[in-house]
Amino acid sequence: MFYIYCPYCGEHREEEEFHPKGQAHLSRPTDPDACSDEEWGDYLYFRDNPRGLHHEIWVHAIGCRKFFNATRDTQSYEILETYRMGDAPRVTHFTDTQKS
Amino acid sequence: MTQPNRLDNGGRIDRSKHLTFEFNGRRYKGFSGDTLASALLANGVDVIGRSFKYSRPRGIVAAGAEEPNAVFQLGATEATQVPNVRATQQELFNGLVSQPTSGWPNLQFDFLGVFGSILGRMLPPGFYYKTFMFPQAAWETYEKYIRKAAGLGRSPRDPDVDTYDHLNQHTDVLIVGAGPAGLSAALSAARSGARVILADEQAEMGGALLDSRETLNGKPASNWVRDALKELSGYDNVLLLPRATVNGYHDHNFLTIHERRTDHLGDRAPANQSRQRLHRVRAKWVILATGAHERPLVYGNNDLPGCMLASAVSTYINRYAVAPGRRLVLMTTNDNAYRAAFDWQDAGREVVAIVDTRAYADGAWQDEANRRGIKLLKGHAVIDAQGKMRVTGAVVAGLNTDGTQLTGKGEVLNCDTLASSGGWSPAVHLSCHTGSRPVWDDDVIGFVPGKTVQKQLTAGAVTGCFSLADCLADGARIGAEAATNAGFNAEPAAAPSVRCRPETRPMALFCVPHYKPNSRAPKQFVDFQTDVTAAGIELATREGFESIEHVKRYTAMGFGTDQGKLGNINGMAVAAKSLNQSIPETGTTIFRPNYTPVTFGAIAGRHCNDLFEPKRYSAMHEWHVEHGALFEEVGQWKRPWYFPKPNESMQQALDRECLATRNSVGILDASTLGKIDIQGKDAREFIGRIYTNAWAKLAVGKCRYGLMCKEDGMVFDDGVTSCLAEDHFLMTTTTGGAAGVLEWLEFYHQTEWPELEVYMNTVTDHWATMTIAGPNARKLLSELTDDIDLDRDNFKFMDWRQGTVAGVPARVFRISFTGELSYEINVQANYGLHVWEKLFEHGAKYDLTPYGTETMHILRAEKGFIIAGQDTDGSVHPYDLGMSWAVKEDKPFSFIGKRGMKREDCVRDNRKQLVGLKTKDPSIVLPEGAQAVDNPNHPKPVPMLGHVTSSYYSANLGRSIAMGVIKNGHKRMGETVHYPLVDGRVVEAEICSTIFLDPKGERQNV
Amino acid sequence: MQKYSGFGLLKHSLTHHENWQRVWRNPKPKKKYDVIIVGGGGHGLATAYYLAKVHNITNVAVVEKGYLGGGNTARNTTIVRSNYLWDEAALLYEHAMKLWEGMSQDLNYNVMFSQRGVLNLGHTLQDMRDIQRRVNANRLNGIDSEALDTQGVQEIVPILNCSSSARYPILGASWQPRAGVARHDAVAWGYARAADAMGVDLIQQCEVNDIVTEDGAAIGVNTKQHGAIYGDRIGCVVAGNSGVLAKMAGFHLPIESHPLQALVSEPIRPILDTVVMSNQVHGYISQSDKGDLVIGAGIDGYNGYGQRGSYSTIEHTLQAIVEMFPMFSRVRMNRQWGGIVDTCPDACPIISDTPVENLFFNCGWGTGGFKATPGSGHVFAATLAKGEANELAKPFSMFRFHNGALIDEHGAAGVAH
Amino acid sequence: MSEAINKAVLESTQIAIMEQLPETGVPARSPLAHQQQTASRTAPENPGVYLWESALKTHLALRGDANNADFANGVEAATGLALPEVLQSNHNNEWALSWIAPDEWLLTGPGDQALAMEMSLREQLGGHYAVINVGGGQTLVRLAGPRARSVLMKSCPYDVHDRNFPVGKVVNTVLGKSQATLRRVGDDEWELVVRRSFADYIWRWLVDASQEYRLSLEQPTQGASKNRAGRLQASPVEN
Ligand SMILES: Cc1cc2nc3c(=O)[nH]c(=O)nc-3n(C[C@H](O)[C@H](O)[C@H](O)COP(=O)(O)OP(=O)(O)OC[C@H]3O[C@@H](n4cnc5c(N)ncnc54)[C@H](O)[C@@H]3O)c2cc1C
Ligand SMILES: NC(=O)c1ccc[n+]([C@@H]2O[C@H](COP(=O)([O-])OP(=O)(O)OC[C@H]3O[C@@H](n4cnc5c(N)ncnc54)[C@H](O)[C@@H]3O)[C@@H](O)[C@H]2O)c1
Ligand SMILES: Cc1cc2nc3c(=O)[nH]c(=O)nc-3n(C[C@H](O)[C@H](O)[C@H](O)COP(=O)(O)O)c2cc1C
Ligand SMILES: [Zn+2]
Repeated sequence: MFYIYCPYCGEHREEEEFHPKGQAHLSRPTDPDACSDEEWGDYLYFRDNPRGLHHEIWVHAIGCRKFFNATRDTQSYEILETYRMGDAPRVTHFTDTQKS
Repeated sequence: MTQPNRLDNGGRIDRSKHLTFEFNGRRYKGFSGDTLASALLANGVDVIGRSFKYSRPRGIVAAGAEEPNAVFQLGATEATQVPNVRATQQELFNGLVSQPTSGWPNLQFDFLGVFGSILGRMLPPGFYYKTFMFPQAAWETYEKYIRKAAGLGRSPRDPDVDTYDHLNQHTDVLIVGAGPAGLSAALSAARSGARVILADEQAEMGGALLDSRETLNGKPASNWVRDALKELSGYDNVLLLPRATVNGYHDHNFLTIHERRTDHLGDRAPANQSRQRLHRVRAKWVILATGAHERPLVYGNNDLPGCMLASAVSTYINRYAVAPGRRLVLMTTNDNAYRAAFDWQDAGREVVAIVDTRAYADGAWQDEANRRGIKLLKGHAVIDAQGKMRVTGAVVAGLNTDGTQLTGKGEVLNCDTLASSGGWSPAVHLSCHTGSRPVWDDDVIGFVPGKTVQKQLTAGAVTGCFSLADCLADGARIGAEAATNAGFNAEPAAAPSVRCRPETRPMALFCVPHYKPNSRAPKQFVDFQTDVTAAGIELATREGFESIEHVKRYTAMGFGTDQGKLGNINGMAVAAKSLNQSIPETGTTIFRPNYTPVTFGAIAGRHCNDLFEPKRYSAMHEWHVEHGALFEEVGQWKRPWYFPKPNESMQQALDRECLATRNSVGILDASTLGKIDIQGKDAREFIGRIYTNAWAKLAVGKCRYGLMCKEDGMVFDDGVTSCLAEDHFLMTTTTGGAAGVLEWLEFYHQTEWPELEVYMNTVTDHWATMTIAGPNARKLLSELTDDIDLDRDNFKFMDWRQGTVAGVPARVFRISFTGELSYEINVQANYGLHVWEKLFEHGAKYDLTPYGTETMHILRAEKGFIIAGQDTDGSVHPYDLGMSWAVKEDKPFSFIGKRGMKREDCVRDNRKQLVGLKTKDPSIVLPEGAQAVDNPNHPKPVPMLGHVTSSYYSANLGRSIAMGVIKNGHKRMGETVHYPLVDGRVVEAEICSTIFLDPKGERQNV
Repeated sequence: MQKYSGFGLLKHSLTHHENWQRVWRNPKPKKKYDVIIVGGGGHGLATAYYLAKVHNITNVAVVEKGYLGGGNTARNTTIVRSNYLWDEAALLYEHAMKLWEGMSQDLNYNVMFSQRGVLNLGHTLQDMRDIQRRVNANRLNGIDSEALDTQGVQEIVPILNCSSSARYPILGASWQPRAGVARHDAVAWGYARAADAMGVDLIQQCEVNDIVTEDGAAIGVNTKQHGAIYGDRIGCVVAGNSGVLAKMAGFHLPIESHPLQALVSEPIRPILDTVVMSNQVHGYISQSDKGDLVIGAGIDGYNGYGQRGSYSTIEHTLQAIVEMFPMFSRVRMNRQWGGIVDTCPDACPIISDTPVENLFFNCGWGTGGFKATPGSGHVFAATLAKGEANELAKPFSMFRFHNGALIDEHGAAGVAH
Repeated sequence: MSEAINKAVLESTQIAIMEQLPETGVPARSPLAHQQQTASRTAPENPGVYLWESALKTHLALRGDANNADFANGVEAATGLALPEVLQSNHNNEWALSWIAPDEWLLTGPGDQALAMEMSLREQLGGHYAVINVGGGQTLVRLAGPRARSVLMKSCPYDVHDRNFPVGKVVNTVLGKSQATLRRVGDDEWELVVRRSFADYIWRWLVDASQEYRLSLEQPTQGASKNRAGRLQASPVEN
């Protein structure tokens, strides 16, 4: 049961208020019509699915209705940061103490 | 009815409060303060159950959560039955009714027991994998008998009469366990002002101090407990929760506490009180002060009634004033257990001997034993218990120094109680729930909590710190640390002084060797509840089940309702030895919630019955109920399905509703459709990207139907969107799709196109929507409005207008899902019922007929309109639906779904396409879901063409109509397909246009 | 292989069970195999078994990072059925069902496959349409399947709350009588034992941490404990860890790994004889031969490799169970746990070649692959033996996510099972 | 009347605005009217919880950019209330303005003022903003009394303790299996914004949760709910 810091509400909230929305930082191809089937399929379905650090989107569905990003360890479930849409993650690899 | 084992003095029971209870059909007496177990022991009840596999007689072993045997059926009425209640944790109340959960025909003479001893030899672990295979068909029969033996207690057959609830807690420090460590921690943390919750599973707080012989500050330990609790209950930042088991430790310091509020009061909870409560706690810091469980030693016939944990003996004497026997033999690997013998002696009973497995034991405890004149056999062990229904003797033999071999011949000591202690296993369970693995500590001779990412601290015996003084100091220090971590200024509370008696190093011994190999020795039980023996574990490892997880799964060790609290470590030790490896190499199995079992009802809380899930109602709901509507579930909404009149069949009602609408005027409550208000200068652009069709030119005052696809090109929602003003649109969605669509829009806006200036808000609930449809719709509406020009040319199909209807400002949309002249009237929902009733007042003369979703479906099907989710299933794109008109390929922005529907598989031939279907026999209504085939005589598997998505009897057309998907259907117009039905009939149908009625759309354009 | 039978049990009991053979060896890995199977779950072990048995390929290693059958095979709710909607899936699962029906005898290991029937409840009109659609498709595909009305449901499960005043009244169900449950661990062990007997090396406690490639083709695996092991063909059958293995080989999969939880009650006397599943109320339940109620529901929405999920899922699940079976309110939950399920966007598996030559994947079974264990192993063995997908496996290529030929079984898999 | 105004504003804002209230005597039915009718009116002695609907108010959703001074000033000019900070509310005798999201606020006030307020907002505001009348779609439920907080603890996962939830704070959170926007309006009094279609569920949920605390379905008389002493002594399970 996660306790998630909403970067818009500025406080931690219970997981029940949020919905996970999958991998973050996948942007829609600017010219979809120019994509091959393979490229479009990759965009639609193929994911990093890492065991470890994962940048992912959540929405504060029962709260401020804002989408935001989180960096979470998919093994320990630790959330290392949350950040607003459009921002870049600060945590992009494990430090020694975080390795699980 | 005396209580033969009750002591005259002492204990924490209230001798002035007599209680009567029932066990196994007999009535007994006990006192307030007893547990069911202590009361049974007081009454001298030895055999309380039969073992699961071998049906051996069993007695009470422990005094707490680790008890494996005393697991009973509770409940005086059918509705209040509770299976598998652990008697050691059930407080006694007056009128308590309990039954053993095993043993047939009775506990004393057990039929299976006789067989068990013979058949038992044929039941090694995993025996069922090795047999019952032949002949193949016989398994079903075998299984019936195997199943008969399944289970302990039984489920009630009646619904629960009690209620349960949840309480969401937030705290700075949650302390689990109110023994010396937990209490000290609570004092330190509470004094800092931090919010503190202290939870303990027992009725009384104090943990080990409640049966301790030690003194704190020179006074009985219980005095200190009393004072600590008094102080703590004075703080309003502290919540004390007795009878509250922390049963699960989840991520990010979320823990659940199972509080039994009324189980000690009676069979049923008092009125207005929930029986049990689940506290859902989010803690900044958690302190585990859960103590340790004593390990019994494993020896032959160690499951005989009368074999007990040493500490349990002390607990029964000191807390409950029960000496569970007359003549005690104590076997121990450590000094601490000596107190059981001393307590026994102080209770006036005979200690036959202390059998200490350590030849080297020579300190204060041994001195005291000698002083007390107790026979002390050092370097010895009990290898076998004797007796049939209860211990009558213990076979004692010499043991070598590393505990691997017996020395000399065995001697029989007569006794009726055989207590053992193999040391203490820290109660690490909770620390493991979020994935941390415990680590072996050679000094502790046990596993201690491992590294964790949770904000967790540990104090007391759970860390392997077993001296009371250390537990107190540790608790105080950790309590302060937790509060400090949570942002408070905290100091460790001063620890009381304890008279400390030094202890000699304990011995690491788990399973006492026997003269015979374990496979031939008398059964040495490791896990009582699942009847797992040392020999069974050895057999598993010999067969190749070498991982401890395999051992667990092959033997079922630790699978019981006690989750192996008593036996697991011993089992691991046996496995380790058999595999010739160390215990840490062998490792533990995984501890998972629950610490002790939790009532389903408590986990469900108040989300039951009427409150299981919201029922959503429109503003006109009461009217529908009053007018006899039957309801359909759509999402969480209750929508009128149809409005039968008395004695009307469903079909008759539908025919009536359909005809009334087509011939005069019908009315539908359409309030549940999702409505999204979209404002902003980029609203139009935004909508154009979301929908597949064109929006650039939709003028103010106009409405348009749109299809929404996912990026894969498949339709997922549809609806009409109206241009309210240049920068203002009202989008409607399907009822079930409303929330999903809004989130979808927000997702694209917030993550992909934040630069678009647009705001979206739900107004679903704000507007009550009623659709009047039928040739008389205009006439009816004209009676209720004088400020809307209803002229057919001024207020055209797909226009909307603002005005007043029945005195209420309204937006009226001339859109139609029925193909009739139709108006959707939207008014602020607080006035919905008023307008609805006014429409009926004026509608009577037109026989205004309310219709529900079913008639709506029929009417739209006559027109070939789709229902997203019924005629589509996520694998259908607009072209499959024959709706190319709703796709605008040349919009400048590549709208959502455009690229998806161009993928290779989406443009191939032979896709399933939506078509109309006319049965050859017009009276046959194809079942929805029927599958079309070309050749019904084809052997199975029969190639299928597609299924019927919508199918009805159309009273207007006097025949059945249907829609369905057919492979390549658009090119197969006029062809015949066959529908083989479940009942054996084959229905022929002709593929046709989906539009059955008024193909030119004249009816809606009048 | 020592033959198991009742007579054998009797014989061994006379010698105090001291002489049972090992169920499998504990071999050191050879340098090179014809086929390496990564992942010793039910599917991997079944693959090895059928490679040996059907294709005579016995120079095979199964490399397992933990203990055999310890992944999702150890933690599933053991529901076996074949009433899938789309032809491709239905034929594959029915192929598995047929193998289930003779599995105990084939393996000489009683997997306790118990055909006690599965009910999929319908609570809405759309549920009922979907049920009809599926039942009709099943029957034409030769799969036993019936649609029941409320009364029919009540007759099969008298203790089910079929009241019309329930929050979501039960309108009916689909019913597959041949469906049921099996003893999950036994399936893994039975395959392992039989494969071992034919010469397959089962290598436990051996984690693959890299795929060894040469000229774009896979030639082996690197392992944490035993270094490189070479093989002509490599089949990855690692369920929730498929993404991790794919990454080692340098490509992505259309798979996300989610926690899926399950729980059991304390053992109680037999009271529920069939499997009951509900998408709408969202939970499913059966009672094992030990007496515990085995219960599950849906995945947690986030990616997770923790073998645990969020408590709210457990709450929702039990709310659903109490809603369907109000008398279970006083029964108690003994244990909960989680697995890592490999979910595919269309809720169908991937049995496929990959961008890397000689490397094959069998994954994406998500919440419902236990039932497919024998079928999956059977077709994957054929795929590995021939180097290309066999007929039944063909539609399940990973490349369907490029061309769009998805097989959407969400309807069938709406609630995890 | 509305015709002319609507036109004018419509032209300047490109937004459709309408008077949504009937002019005369048309009966309005609030989302909880049926519950009010059926509820037993006999209040228990010394109630622990009071529950009532504050029906038929104006509810306007306000969207805009808080960082845009024009927007903030405009809102203040129209409402007399400063734009509240994150998770805060401001109120005067008539109106309350609550933070809902970084770009959304909820303005509640007298039931007959929706259009007038919307107009005056629109007069004050410019640029990218939105005003949405949502008054038919939601209602206000008031919860008061010494055990009101316990009822919320049973219902919402959010921390409603004094230290985390002072008077004036606003939080949108889960309530049962629905949701509500909670605003703490007094020591022992809370206002819940709930959606119309869920109102019946939420009402029954709250009634059920209050069962053990003696529930009154009347508004407390002045002072009754402000009894802090009563509150402290009566909370064995609060923290
Ligand atoms: C709670 C739950 C309930 C379920 N209920 C059902 C149900 O009722 N019916 C049903 O049909 N299905 C069900 N399933 C799904 C089913 O369990 C799985 O689809 C199926 O067991 C998958 O089998 P497998 O052999 O592919 O995977 P697994 O059993 O997970 O085996 C994969 C193996 O690969 C190993 N591995 C991973 N990475 C490596 C590596 N790098 N090197 C070496 N080895 C590695 C793992 O240790 C594991 O043993 C359920 C799943 C869960 C979690
Ligand atoms: N000398 C020895 O060999 C030895 C060994 C073990 C313990 N001890 C003595 O035992 C005491 C240990 O003190 P302590 O405070 O660490 O432990 P404790 O055993 O006194 O208290 C632990 C408390 O936690 C409760 N508890 C455990 N799990 C729980 C859960 N999940 N939820 C709620 N409550 C739970 C228990 O019921 C118990 O009341 C000391 O007095 C110590 O001297 C001595
Ligand atoms: C069908 C099934 C039934 C189970 N029954 C029990 C049970 O009766 N008692 C028990 O403790 N665990 C039971 N388990 C759970 C296992 O103990 C274990 O939690 C699960 O296999 C996951 O493994 P792990 O907890 O070691 O990660 C059962 C598991 C399954 C799949
Ligand atoms: Zn937020």
